[in-house]
Amino acid sequence: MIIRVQSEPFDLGAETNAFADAQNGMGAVVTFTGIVRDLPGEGLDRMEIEHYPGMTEKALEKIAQQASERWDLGDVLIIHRYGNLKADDRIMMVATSSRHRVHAFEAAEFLMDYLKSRAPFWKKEFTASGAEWVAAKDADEAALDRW
Amino acid sequence: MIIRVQSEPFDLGAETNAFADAQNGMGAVVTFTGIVRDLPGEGLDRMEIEHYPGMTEKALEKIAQQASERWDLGDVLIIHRYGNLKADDRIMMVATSSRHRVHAFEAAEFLMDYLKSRAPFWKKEFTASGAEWVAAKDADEAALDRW
Amino acid sequence: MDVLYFAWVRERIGIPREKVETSAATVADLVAELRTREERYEVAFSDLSALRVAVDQELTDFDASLDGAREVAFFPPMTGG
Amino acid sequence: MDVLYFAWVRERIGIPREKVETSAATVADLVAELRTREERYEVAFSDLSALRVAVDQELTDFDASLDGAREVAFFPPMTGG
Repeated sequence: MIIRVQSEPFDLGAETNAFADAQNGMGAVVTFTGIVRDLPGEGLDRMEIEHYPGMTEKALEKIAQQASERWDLGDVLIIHRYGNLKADDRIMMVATSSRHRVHAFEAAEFLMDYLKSRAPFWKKEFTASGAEWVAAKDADEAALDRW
Repeated sequence: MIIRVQSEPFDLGAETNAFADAQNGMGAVVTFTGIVRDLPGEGLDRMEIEHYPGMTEKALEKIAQQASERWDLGDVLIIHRYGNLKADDRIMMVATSSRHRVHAFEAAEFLMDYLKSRAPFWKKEFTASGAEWVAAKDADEAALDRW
Repeated sequence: MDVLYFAWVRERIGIPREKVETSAATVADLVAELRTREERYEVAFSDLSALRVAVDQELTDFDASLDGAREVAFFPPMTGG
Repeated sequence: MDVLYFAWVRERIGIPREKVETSAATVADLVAELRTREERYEVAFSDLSALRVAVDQELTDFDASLDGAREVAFFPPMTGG
């Protein structure tokens, strides 16, 4: 179980290769990557991600632990950035490995659903005309009902 | 839509980075990677993957096309190897990008489910005591009912 | 007790954290105390349905006990991922 | 018409492909013709539920028409991914 909360960029390809190399006979690896989207119109100057140091790591560990108990997983990786990001920057990734593709997929979706609504990160978008906190989506909260 | 059927190894990390770099504002990228599993006991000497040149490419394009019609996708990538592989070699990968994480996940699962049972690949496992064709799993056929 | 604020809660209150002397039994009691302090607290806590709370870095509810709590944090719904 | 065999069907019949002169109307008719040829065909086609068929590189059923078909392929259920 690898959890990293960092301001530095991460190399998606290198992380994916390293995770797959270490999967140790699991057969199936799923990754999800979240990328900063530009804004229509005037465009995004930057995105700032605030987090709650200490709680963030605990929340992510708890989510990863729950996934590991619920599915037959080889390993779980979560990397999430905070601080300043630009459009097209990679915000975060999760990776799961399993003997069964369905487990790897479901666990990755579970991690994402919980991470969206239960890990203490907040996004703020800066444009030429000001800054705005990204609002949580009802759909993200509703997604938790699936599990 | 990128479909590659090849005997050469592919670099999962480089492919994942290139796909994510080209995702063009989609926000969500999902990958699945299939890896050769070793066999318990005497171990796997090698796996040989046979395919049906011509039909394979058509079948994969059709599957990718169906996914693109069904979900709101930025792009789809499928790479599948044939020929000789060893334990821990990467057999294949799919990648999807979308504005919505649920679309990226579902499309990747759909691609995998169809690819498992509808793309003309056959695996043969070689061990010290002989060779055996891998049997199709009822569960893989049943997985198609979901879509 | 350390009280922490994040995102727009932090911006409205104007500070990221402070020490608060309180005998509040629950989170809701603490909120009631803070609201009486100054306009900026009243504004930040005006709609509790728009807020989330963590006690000692665990998400919880506004009726949670503060017995033994060392750290309480208020923030809007999270938007990670 | 080109007839192709893959995986253990190829191994049982002993060749990967052959030209077949036939006036079979359907895949099932073609299979019936092939089965009468030699023991190895009889063995390969003994359990059709274990086989899949493609006509001109499209998966289809054993009752599919061969009208205009140029290529028919027989193989076991696929195991890609």
